[in-house]
Amino acid sequence: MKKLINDVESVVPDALRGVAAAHPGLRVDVDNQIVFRASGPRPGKVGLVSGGGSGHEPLHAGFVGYGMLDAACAGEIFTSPVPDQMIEATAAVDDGAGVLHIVKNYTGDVLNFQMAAELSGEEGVRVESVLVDDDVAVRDSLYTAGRRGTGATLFVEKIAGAMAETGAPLAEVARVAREVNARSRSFGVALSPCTTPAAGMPTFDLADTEIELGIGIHGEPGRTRSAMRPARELVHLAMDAIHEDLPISGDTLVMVNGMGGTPLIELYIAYAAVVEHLAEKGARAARNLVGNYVTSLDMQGFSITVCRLNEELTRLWDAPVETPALRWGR
Amino acid sequence: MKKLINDVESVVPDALRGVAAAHPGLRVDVDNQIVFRASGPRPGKVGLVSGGGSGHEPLHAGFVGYGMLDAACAGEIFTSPVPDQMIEATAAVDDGAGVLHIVKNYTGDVLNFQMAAELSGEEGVRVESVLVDDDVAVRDSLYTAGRRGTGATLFVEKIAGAMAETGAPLAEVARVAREVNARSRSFGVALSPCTTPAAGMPTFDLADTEIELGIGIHGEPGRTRSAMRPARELVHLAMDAIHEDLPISGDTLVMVNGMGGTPLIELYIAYAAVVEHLAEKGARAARNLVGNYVTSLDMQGFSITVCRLNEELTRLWDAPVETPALRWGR
Amino acid sequence: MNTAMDTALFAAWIEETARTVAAERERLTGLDAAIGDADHGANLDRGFTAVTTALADRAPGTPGSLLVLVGNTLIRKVGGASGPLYGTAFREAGKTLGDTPEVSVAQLHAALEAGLAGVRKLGSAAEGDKTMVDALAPAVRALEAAVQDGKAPAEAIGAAAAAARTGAEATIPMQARKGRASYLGPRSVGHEDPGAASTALVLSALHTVAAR
Amino acid sequence: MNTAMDTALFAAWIEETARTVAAERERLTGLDAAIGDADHGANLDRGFTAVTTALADRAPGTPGSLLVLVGNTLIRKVGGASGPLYGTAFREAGKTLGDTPEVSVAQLHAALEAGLAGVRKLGSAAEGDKTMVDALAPAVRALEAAVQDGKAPAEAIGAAAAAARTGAEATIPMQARKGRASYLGPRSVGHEDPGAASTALVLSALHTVAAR
Ligand SMILES: Nc1ncnc2c1ncn2[C@@H]1O[C@H](COP(=O)(O)OP(=O)(O)O)[C@@H](O)[C@H]1O
Ligand SMILES: Nc1ncnc2c1ncn2[C@@H]1O[C@H](COP(=O)(O)OP(=O)(O)O)[C@@H](O)[C@H]1O
Ligand SMILES: [Mg+2]
Ligand SMILES: [Mg+2]
Ligand SMILES: [Mg+2]
Ligand SMILES: [Mg+2]
Repeated sequence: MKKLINDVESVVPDALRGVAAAHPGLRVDVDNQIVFRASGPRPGKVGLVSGGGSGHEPLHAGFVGYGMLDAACAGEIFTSPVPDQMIEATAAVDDGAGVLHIVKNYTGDVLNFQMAAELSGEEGVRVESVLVDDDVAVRDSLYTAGRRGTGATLFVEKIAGAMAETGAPLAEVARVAREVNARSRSFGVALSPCTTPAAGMPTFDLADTEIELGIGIHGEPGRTRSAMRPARELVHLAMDAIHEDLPISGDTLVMVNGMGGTPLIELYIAYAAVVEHLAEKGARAARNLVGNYVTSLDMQGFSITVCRLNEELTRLWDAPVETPALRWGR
Repeated sequence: MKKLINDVESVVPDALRGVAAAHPGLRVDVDNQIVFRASGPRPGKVGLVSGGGSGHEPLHAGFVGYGMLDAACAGEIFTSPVPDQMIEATAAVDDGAGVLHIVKNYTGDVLNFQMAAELSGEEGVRVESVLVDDDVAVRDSLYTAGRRGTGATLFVEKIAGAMAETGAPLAEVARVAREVNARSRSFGVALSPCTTPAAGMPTFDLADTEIELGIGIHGEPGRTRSAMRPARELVHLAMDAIHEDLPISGDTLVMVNGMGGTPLIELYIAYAAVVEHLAEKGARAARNLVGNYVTSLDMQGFSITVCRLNEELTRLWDAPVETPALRWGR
Repeated sequence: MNTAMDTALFAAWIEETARTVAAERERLTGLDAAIGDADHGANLDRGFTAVTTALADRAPGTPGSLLVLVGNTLIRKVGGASGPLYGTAFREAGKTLGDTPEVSVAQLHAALEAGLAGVRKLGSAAEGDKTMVDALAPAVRALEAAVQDGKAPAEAIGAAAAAARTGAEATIPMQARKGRASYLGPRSVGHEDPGAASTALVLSALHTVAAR
Repeated sequence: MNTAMDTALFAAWIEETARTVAAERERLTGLDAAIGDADHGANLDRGFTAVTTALADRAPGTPGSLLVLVGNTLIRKVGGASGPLYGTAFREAGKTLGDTPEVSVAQLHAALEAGLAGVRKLGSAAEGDKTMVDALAPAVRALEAAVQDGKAPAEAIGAAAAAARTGAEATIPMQARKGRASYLGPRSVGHEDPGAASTALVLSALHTVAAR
């Protein structure tokens, strides 16, 4: 394993020190691994707290700032943070209007946020939780852990964040967050595995002719292993998987997301294929993101997330945002 | 080789189609591989044209827009564009105030831009050219091709772009562009080679314990091969190489740039080390960028670019910019 | 060993667990790499290292308070799925023991049963879902049987540890329905569940100290 | 072959060059991967493919106009360092031939000498800098000597092609002072310069058709 790190044990705090130094708009509690807006909570504004395992940068710390999150809790690589972090973040961002927890649907994240929400509630903070579960590669069912939360997390954080800035009440912010999740689906493809510092070796082996279809964002293998194909075919395959679960039509918000090790030039090639595909379906990408936003360390590959927009979601998406990884309108 | 592409022969046009679809603020001439601002030239404003081989995304197309470039010419992977493209771009963005060519110092780029500048001049366009040559890994000398242009290209495009938006004359825009280059130095380190679609195999072999020091942005080996070290030591080594050539002091603009395959979490770890190092030198990073900006396809590694700021450069850096890869203030 | 277990023995159990988890860290992470996200060994090692420090800081006076402290520390330091689950198991077990200074095998069984119930409630996993439950549940049953047969602690705990190991191995052919492994669907078959494997380690650590 | 070279022969030369460049594409790119950026084969192949199309569109009437068209096409299609350099070489050579319908060996020498001068002027590389100049310059000298000795075209051109190949091989021990390879400093030693290698190909292509 060759990584630009100082020590396998200090990867997360070392990176958080860099985040703190790079972004004056953020306040970073390195010991507790929590990233806050430097400006602190705003009276009357609902607080947004998210978090999860590290290794998905810029998610979540890169989305803390005006128009998105108020705080993000960083766990170890691919390990959800602990309740203490969430409780502290929740207390710090609450200014009476209550706090929304944005939780990716993984057993670890769910259980830890659940414990934190209970204890925060006992401490008098009004907490609502929103589960993000957009990954169609995982069949949902009552008896399983359900679908994973992946790319749609960014959409939920941006749109709920914009709603919160308008001074909307907690119930309203939670409502729109759930609507974004309900209207969004994702599918991911890996061209290579990733290597976690702790394991020190690739999470799986893949021949030069093979790919993994239906991967998540934790270096896990996908639902199936398949033969490498041209970008256009891989994109159509992902779009069909999404369409099968939630028919794509009308105006959409589309993200072609890199897994961390795939260069931007390739993501643009994929995006060109996405637009072709949407046209065939009579739909269009009214808004888009192309880049590395929800990553899996150094994995090569991509994921596509499609959200069916309506007038309200489009307006909230376009609202000003000022975070390290997403910025427009100010 | 496993890449998210359709065909080795169509990598650049396929990617440009994606750029066109993703960014309504751009107009893309896919056949001639030129990216323009959709808004066209502004009367009285000096036009900025750059370009170079592809494979460095978001450079250059990602920096076309308000406050930066007016047009970017894309060559084949790692191959400078041809004079025809530059001549057409130059004519299209000129509105009487003249055009600045921002040229990275490589024989190919220099010769092609030189021919284009001559012919554009014959067609009545006032053209000034600025050479970017910031890479300290290459010893400069009268008898060689001189230093390479790497990370400082972004600084020159941003700051000269901001100057051009003020309506400053060509000579003034060229002056500040040259000043940025004169005050900037870079050094790069590769943890892995990259693979060009044409070659189909890594540009060099590197053991799991080895790195290349003093690399450029074309997958070429560096000045020396060395043993892998902790991020902190690699950063200090790069900073010392820069300092040796241009003493670092006072307020600086620092970019920790990923080579394309290195995840953001590692770049933040490197940035934390950069800030430590600056403090030791009694200098500070008044402004910074951390991310993948001037890449070398899927290469893993990083480069550091330091620019010694003054009041004017700081003001122009802070001025509003609206491009696909760099955006603030609007 | 005498027939009742005191605070020192429980402290020794946790110490031995920390030692084996550290020793088996790579293997557990390897199991998790196959069907999860390659961090289970690192997670538990981090957790039990923190537990060791916590116990060194202030050694609790009773087996019950000791297990509660272990549980709270795991919840506060591990994260992931295993943190809350293992934490809850130890907390519930500890609470069941109350402040008794010495624990009989019957009480131990009641405690572990409470721990299992806590894990079931929190994670809503049933046996056969390919989780730690598939190791803990048979262990609790084996302990109950041993109590009925009036077996001595060491022997009873040995039976429980053996049942946990068998239960962990039995997860290999299972298709996961809970946790990350469930995302793999049919591809989760053929691998031992990391959490079940670590549960077997925790119980064999108890047997090691009980047999001294 | 008759002692003078007509337009058909120059057309055949370019055709043969396009064929060998395509055949040697991987080798040239490999040489460039070692000390450059792994695109020289692709660049020249793209260029001469475009040249072939251009010549098919409108076959020029004289050797001179043909070489000028080749040069302009290379400048317009290749890019990189080799585009302007090769383009200039062919342009200058063509201009020197004027509109003569048949080219003598002496005229060919004058043309290649003009091409070399153009490359030198544009790239300001001297012999020993490890560039195409190290293949082209000795070829031009060899041709001049052959003219003095009154050698027949095929033989004279054979000598030039041989000198180019020798010159290309002689770049192996050199440390590059121009082009990308110069960035490698001492590490550029031990590799053949891609542009010198391709220049040798271009001249051996001329020999192939001249010897027919
Ligand atoms: N719902 C659940 N109920 C019981 N145990 C579970 C559940 N989900 C996961 N586990 C256990 O947790 C283990 C994984 O722990 P770990 O890898 O540390 O956490 P994470 O899955 O968050 O990375 C699994 O092997 C499984 O035994
Ligand atoms: N200044 C120069 N003068 C003469 N030839 C040069 C010069 N610079 C580079 N070359 C030639 O160009 C070749 C490289 O061409 P190519 O790889 O196609 O372009 P690039 O270097 O831009 O990728 C080198 O091998 C060398 O022979
Ligand atoms: Mg985990
Ligand atoms: Mg090139
Ligand atoms: Mg795990
Ligand atoms: Mg080259």
